[in-house]
Amino acid sequence: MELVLALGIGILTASGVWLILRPRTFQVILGLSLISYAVNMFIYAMGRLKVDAPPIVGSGAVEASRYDDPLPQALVLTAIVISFAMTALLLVVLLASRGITGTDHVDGDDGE
Amino acid sequence: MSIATSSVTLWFVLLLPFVGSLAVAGLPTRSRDAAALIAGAVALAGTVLMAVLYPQVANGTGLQTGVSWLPSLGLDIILRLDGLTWIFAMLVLAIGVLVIVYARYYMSPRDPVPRFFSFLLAFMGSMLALVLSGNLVQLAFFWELTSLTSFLLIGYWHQNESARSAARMALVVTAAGGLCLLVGVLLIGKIVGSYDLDTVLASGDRIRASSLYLPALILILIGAFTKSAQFPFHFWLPHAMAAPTPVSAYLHSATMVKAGIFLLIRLWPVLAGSEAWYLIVTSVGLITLILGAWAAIFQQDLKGLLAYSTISHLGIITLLLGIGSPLAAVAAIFHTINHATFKASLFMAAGIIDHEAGTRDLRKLSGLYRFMPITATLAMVAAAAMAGVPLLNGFLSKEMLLAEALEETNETLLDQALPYLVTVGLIFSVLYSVRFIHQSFFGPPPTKLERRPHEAPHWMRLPIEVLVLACVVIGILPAVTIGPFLDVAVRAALGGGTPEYSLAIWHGFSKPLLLSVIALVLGTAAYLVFARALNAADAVPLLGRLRGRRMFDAVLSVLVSSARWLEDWLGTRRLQPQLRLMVLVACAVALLPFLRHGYAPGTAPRTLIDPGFALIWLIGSACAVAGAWQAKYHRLAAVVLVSGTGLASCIGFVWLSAPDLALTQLLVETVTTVLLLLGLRWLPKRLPDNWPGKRTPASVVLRRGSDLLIAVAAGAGVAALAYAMMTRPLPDAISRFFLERSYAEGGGRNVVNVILVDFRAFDTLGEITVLAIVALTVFSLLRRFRPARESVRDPEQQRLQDAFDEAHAGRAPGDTVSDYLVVPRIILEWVFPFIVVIALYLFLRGHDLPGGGFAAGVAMSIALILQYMAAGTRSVEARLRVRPTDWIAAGLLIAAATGAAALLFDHPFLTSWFHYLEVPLIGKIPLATALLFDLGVFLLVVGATALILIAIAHQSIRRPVRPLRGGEETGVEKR
Amino acid sequence: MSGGWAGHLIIAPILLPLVAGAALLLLKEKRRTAKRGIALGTTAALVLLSVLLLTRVARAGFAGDPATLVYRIGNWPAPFGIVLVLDWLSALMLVLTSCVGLAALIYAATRWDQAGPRFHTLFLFQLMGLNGAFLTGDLFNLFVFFEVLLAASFGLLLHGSSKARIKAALHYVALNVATSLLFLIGAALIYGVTGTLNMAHLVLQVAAVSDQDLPMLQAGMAILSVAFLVKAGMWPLGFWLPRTYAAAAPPVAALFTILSKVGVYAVLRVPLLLFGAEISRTAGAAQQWLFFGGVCTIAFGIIGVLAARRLSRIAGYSLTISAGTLLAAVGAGEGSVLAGALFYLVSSTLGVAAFYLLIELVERRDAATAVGGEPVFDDEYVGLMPIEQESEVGVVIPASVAILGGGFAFCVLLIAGLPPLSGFLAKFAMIDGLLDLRDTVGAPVWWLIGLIVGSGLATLIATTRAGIDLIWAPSERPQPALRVTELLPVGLLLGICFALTIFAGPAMRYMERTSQSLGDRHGYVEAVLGPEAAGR
Amino acid sequence: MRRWLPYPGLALALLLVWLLLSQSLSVGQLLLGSGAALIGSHAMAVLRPPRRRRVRLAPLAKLGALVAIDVVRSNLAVAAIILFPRKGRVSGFVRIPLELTERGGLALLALILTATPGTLWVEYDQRKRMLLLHVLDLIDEEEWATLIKSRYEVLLLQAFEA
Amino acid sequence: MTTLALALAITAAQILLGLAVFCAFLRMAWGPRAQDRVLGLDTFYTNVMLLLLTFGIQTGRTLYLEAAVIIALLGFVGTVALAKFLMRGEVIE
Amino acid sequence: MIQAPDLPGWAALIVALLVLSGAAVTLVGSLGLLRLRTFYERVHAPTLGSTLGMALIVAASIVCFSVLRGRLSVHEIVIALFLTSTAPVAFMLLARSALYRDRRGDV
Ligand code: NA
Ligand code: NA
Repeated sequence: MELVLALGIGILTASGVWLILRPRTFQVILGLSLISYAVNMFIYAMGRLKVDAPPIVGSGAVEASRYDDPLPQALVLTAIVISFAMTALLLVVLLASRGITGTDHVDGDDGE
Repeated sequence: MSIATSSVTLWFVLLLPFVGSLAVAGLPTRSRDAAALIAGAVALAGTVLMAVLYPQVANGTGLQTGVSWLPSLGLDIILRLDGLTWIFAMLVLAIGVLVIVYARYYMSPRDPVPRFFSFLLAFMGSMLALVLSGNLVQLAFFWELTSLTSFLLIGYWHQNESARSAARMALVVTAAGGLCLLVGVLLIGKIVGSYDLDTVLASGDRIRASSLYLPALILILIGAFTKSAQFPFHFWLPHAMAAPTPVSAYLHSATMVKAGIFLLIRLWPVLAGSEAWYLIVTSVGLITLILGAWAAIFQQDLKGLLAYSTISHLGIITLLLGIGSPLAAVAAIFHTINHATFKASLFMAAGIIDHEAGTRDLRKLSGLYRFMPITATLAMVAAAAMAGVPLLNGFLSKEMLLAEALEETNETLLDQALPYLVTVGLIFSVLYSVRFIHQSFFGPPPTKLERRPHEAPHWMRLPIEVLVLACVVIGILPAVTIGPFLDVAVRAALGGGTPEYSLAIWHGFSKPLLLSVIALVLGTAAYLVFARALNAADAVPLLGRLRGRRMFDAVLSVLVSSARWLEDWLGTRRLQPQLRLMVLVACAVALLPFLRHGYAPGTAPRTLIDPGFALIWLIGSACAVAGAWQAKYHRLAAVVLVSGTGLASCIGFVWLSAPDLALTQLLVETVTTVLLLLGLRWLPKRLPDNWPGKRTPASVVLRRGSDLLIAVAAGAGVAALAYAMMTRPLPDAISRFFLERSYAEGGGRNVVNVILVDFRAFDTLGEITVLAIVALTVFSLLRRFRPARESVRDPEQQRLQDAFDEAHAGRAPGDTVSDYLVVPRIILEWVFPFIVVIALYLFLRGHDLPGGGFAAGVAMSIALILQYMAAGTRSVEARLRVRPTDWIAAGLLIAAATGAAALLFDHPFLTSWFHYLEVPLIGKIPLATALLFDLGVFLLVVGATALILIAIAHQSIRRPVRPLRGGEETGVEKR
Repeated sequence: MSGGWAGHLIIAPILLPLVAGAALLLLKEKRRTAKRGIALGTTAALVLLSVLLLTRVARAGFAGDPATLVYRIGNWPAPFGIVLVLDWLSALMLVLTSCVGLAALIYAATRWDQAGPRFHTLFLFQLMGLNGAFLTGDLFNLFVFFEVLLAASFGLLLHGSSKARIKAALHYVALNVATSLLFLIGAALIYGVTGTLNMAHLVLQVAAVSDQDLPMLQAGMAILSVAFLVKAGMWPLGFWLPRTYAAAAPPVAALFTILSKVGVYAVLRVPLLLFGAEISRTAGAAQQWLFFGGVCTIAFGIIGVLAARRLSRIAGYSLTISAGTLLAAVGAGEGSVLAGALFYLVSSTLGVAAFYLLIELVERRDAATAVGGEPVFDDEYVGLMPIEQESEVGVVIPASVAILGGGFAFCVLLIAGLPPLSGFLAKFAMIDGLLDLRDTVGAPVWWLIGLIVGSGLATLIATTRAGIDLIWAPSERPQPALRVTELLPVGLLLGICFALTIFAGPAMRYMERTSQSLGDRHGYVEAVLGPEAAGR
Repeated sequence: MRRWLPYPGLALALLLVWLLLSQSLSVGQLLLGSGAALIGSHAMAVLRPPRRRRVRLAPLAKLGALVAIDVVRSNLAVAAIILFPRKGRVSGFVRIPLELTERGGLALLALILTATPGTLWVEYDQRKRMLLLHVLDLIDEEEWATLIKSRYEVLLLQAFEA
Repeated sequence: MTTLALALAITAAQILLGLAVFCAFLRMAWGPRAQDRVLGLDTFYTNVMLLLLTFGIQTGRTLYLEAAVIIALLGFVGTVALAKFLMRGEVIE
Repeated sequence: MIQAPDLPGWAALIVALLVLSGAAVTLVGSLGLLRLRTFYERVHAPTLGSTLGMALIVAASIVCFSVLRGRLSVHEIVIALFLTSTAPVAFMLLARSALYRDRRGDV
């Protein structure tokens, strides 16, 4: 399972990196989204994998090893929110750039 | 006078010019007299006080006083007054007085004269501080300050281009030298272990023996040579003649250019005496002497001639110092004083000529003697001193120079050739002195002048008279007049190595005298022969092409153009190379540790493959690849595929025990999709084909290939890292704490949520602030948004559909969309309350089960967006007044206030409190401040998400102030 | 937590701007005076606060007591909750931030704050982000505050939107989003290996990492460092910096001078803290890379300064130079060099900030074009009035050229590191320290010294080329209309530098202590986790 | 009553959803759910001010049963089409004039038709009261029209417009 | 024994659903028209939701159903937006 | 992960059958997405999953949790309710858009 997850993270990253190296703004924004997915999963993976062990505890004494590591999950949540915000911002900036320069090239001109 | 009083006096003398400078700067622009008066008083007071201090130095003890400045680095402000500094300080102050008097009459009342005197006083203060420095770093400090103040003085008439460029050149050259000097003295300091001048002067042997000696020497010499206009840094000085003449008289005869000389003298005991010193300093001095003199001959500008002669005479002094014998050093100090007197007076005379004749061109000047006999006489005497005519002070030091040149110092060829070359230089010197006098004062009356010259006002002549008198008196009675002072200075400068010397006029018939006579005769003869040819010269023969300024400009422009080329080559303004570099660097640096230590996956037991998860996750990855493939030409397809990836990762999170993440990601995913689609409306429909009908250029293919490689490398790297980490055992550090305390101390079962709103609520506070900021930014930016011209109009679909409605009987515009949405709209309206309830549900249960303020907020805003999609902006806003900014403010304030409430109980910020309240019938209800905090999160998220989405959506209903040109009429009118 | 209200002062630099900024959102767009008043009051309070905190640190530190103050947010014990750590360096950065912030805000309050909506809130949030980043003692919280300050910087960069700003912002946002992802990867790796996020706890955990986990940790740290270095503007990762800053509105650019130091600060904080010389198996190479990276950055900065056609680009590249200098000084690994570099950090930040403000005054002619002309849409934001129409502050200072020229000259001196301002002392201190390394490090020390000297010269050459003609050349245009409130901030910044020059002794002593404290891992751990954890 | 509780039926449904989600009938959840339902129904009222209207439940119940049977049948039919494609099957659009005008009824009809595999509500022309339906296995247009009108529309008319 | 059988059945069901998702993916990737891709995405959502239900059964936890509820209630929003974009050229008018 | 809750045999059987058949129906529907020729035909296919497929799996879930907890557990009904009322909206909007795109200018 670790291998599958790692593979997927790698593929997502590679696709994202390919996209952020493209010249069109929309490609860049999608690329960053893809890398965000990969990074979120990556952060999660730093707490190692546990299937069916959600960190939702009972009221008694807690056997920590029976639960998935909650901290990376909390970090991913923060990261999700922030990357959503940044995607929104980047989108609006690229719209503004497209409006003011007339092109959707990342450098504001159509030179390839 | 006690030492203490003397110290105070010394400080007073030093600070006086600076204070005066500030005072004068505050005067009104036109107050020439007041400015001159203050400046003169300051300088005079300084001179008098400095003279009063003479007894302190006369007995050889000197005076030292200091304040601590940067003690840890050995930098203190130390004023150190000894014979040498006294004489330099006197030069600075006394000639300062004369120059100020002269300048009062020289400067036009239309100039902002107070500024001039302010700069002059600041320069005077810097120069004083320089010579009085008892610390090498302090010396370098004030050294640069003299460069700066002289820059201001040279650029005083900044309306002239020549003044600006001259000032700049002088600044760049001397400041560069100053920086070298700084490093040089730092090296000396490192050798000695102190920057204190006394310590340094006592460590000559150590310094010369050090391996750092040569670099230090070279750096210090560069500093000295740039300041003293020595070859090859001499070129700035002639251009600095663009300064008002009093500035030239002051800076370029007596003070600033002498700073370099002062430095060489000051450090002579520790730096001189080596072969390197001899070779460098002597040859530079010699070259400067000859070159300067040669160039002076061919000058047509009076001040130019004086400038080159200054260079030449500075060369003489440098040469003397280079020879390295104590006697030569004595001669150097002596000539420094002499040169200051005759050159200052010559500059002033030149200024008077310029004033009266309206030109400084030697070719236009002639026979001025009859108009201004006194000035002419004074100038003649000074020029004679410059030429080395006996009975004048210049003669004495010149004799000493010749004597030292003839002395056999060492075996080098340079030493052998020295007497001859010096004599050649002196011949030139006589030649230009004679030319200066003869061309301006003798001959027929001038014809090319615009006005009739007069004798200058008496007060303007007075400074020249004083200086010329000094030339004569020193020249005739050296031992009585200058003797004691020189002696004190020489002792202070040379310390124990002070030689026996005599200041007599007559040393009998000697070789130096012979050479002197030869120089005088040949020089005069040469003038007689070549006078006419000289007047016709446009450039300096042999050196014509070596125009300093042109070379300086060329060097700078080469510097700038190569910098521009390098900037293009080493840098980039494009985004893609920057991102490429970032990825590459990150890959490379992450690879390094593995190259050294090797890569190995961990040994922890692997989790069994789960086919359901594996399938979905791989499909998600495939979506990513497909999305990347489609993103350029099929944006919508790419959005769809990327959504697929997002969904797959949600499922992954569910599977991997992270239901909170799944929920949040799912909700965010939805909003993001809507967002991207909102954006797509403003992007160009179809991309132009970059290479229509042609094959893609090889360079592009290559770049794509390399990008692919980079992408694969990055992906592989991240995957390898993730795999290696997942297969290692989890370090047991802080997570256990959260699991164990979540319920007992955080009051919640959902540990992730408790972390977010309690353990690490501070992160969440920051995170919602980010969201708030982004929303505000988006809103602000869109308030000034201008879409591209072709996007302003309604989308093509809408125009076609409206046109269709209009064209068909029984239809009204808008029917198509109305029919399209009628049924969905009803359903979506009924869905709205359900989403609201779900949002509330997610919010309330978040502390115990997956959910929470963020998820609830996003769900709520999706409900809102759905209504916007179904009913349109205007229609929704007619019924629903959303004020997102207020929501944002409320959210932030509630969250912050919840955290701050703890402060009232003297608990740290964000300390949580919870309590299970027993209510009859209902049972235990948890009351927790964390819930309040989460409420803030909820409000903010609703506000921010709504603000972003609505701000973008509103772009569609904006109306241009007037119809846009180029936009079609149908496009700008909205229903 | 004891100590009454004074004990809670550490949180105030974060909380105060947050609350004030949020409260400003409740005020309508039209209530400009109230907004200005609140924002200025808050920023001024921040200056007082930060000075208070700095004196607390300095007083305790110089008296020999522990200078580091730790604040446990949420009252959770140290490695588990988030802590704020106030020490020599963070106190210094707080003061610097608030001073530059106040100057920039006073300047903006004359007219620039009207160039777009919600300026004051964004500005205060920017200060909050900066203060948070300087105070936090938690790796992930550092990320969060990085994002806060970045988000605010996006908003401020776009303030008064113009073509140049939007184009620059597109690159800036894209690069920074990518950088943030690197930050996350790096931080996650570090967490994966050590299982903790608290920096002090990390110091202990890093020391205990097994050999087989070491490369993972190093990879994480390397990726994290790349993220920091992008933000610091190191060559070849920092090409965005000069262009972005040049595009920003002047007061924003002035504030951004602090922003450019955050990356360096993070390098000082995280990698240096975790991978200090104590842990020999991890240190050496990284510091060398930092050194050479810094050297290359200075070299590129020099090239850029010389190549620059506009003053604002010169200012941007001098930030590059200053970042490079700091990085190289950090890489040199010598306390006294670092102390000098910190002194340089302070004076160059103040100098460049003042320079950005002055540039606009000097080039005022172009100022009106920044706003973008006639509105196109009926609801478009129109805020910034041309200078002539405004009558609020209307004092046109006579002899403005002379004042501008003087200010300009002082800025140049400060940036180039020439006397009589503090830049010179800083360069002197650095070179002085570097010369002590000549035997241990060898030739590279000379390169660095050469570059430090050369950068000053290059700055001088470039600024005089552009500045002399701009200020001194006679011109047809009328004397620029300046307001006292626009000169005041420049004077404020330069005045601080002047004070730094006069009181160089105590100031340098502070820097030396700061530099020492950065090397004192043990003290840091002890302050945050208590003496037992530190193993004393 | 209306002011305090607009859309009582909706509120009830919302409360039901709440209780279903929380899997509890405790007093606390009842209270919370009622609060949420209240908020939800007010939200709806903001969006669309409630109008007095009666809906008969009996025809709707009958309709529900019919639909359930039809959905299962159509599922099997469509599955067969997918798994065993036969030659000559035609799909196409059918225009059906509707008498039903009540919005709720129309929405319900749209849901039913679309949710039933094999038929798809494409568009409704409000002026002509004409429904455009897509049918996967179109044998006879007329037959489809009568089927829908007699089987569903009648019941809906009874429920909403009587 | 029955538990194992059930486990196998659930796993088999998950594989079937996974294949169903794969079909949806192919439609998303191939198109050919935009509407086909959107339809694929919508199917993706539905199938994934069903997969979550099976996962809930498998683990015996109702915890995971929340995600399914959210998909059921909000999964169509993306499709609505996409469809509206195709029809009208913008999502919100 | 191959696991299942510990159910009595009969319940396990019912759940297994329901789940398998639900999944199968859904798969058939999704297969239709691939096999049907035109877009308008394909729109019908996923309905299988969102109606019968969903119903069967929801039923399985209800049975499973009711047995597990020993009381009627029907909260999956919410899912059925929501999906039935939202999925058709998507389909009808999408189909209409497709129709417009296919017959642009001649609606
Ligand atoms: Na985990
Ligand atoms: Na159907």
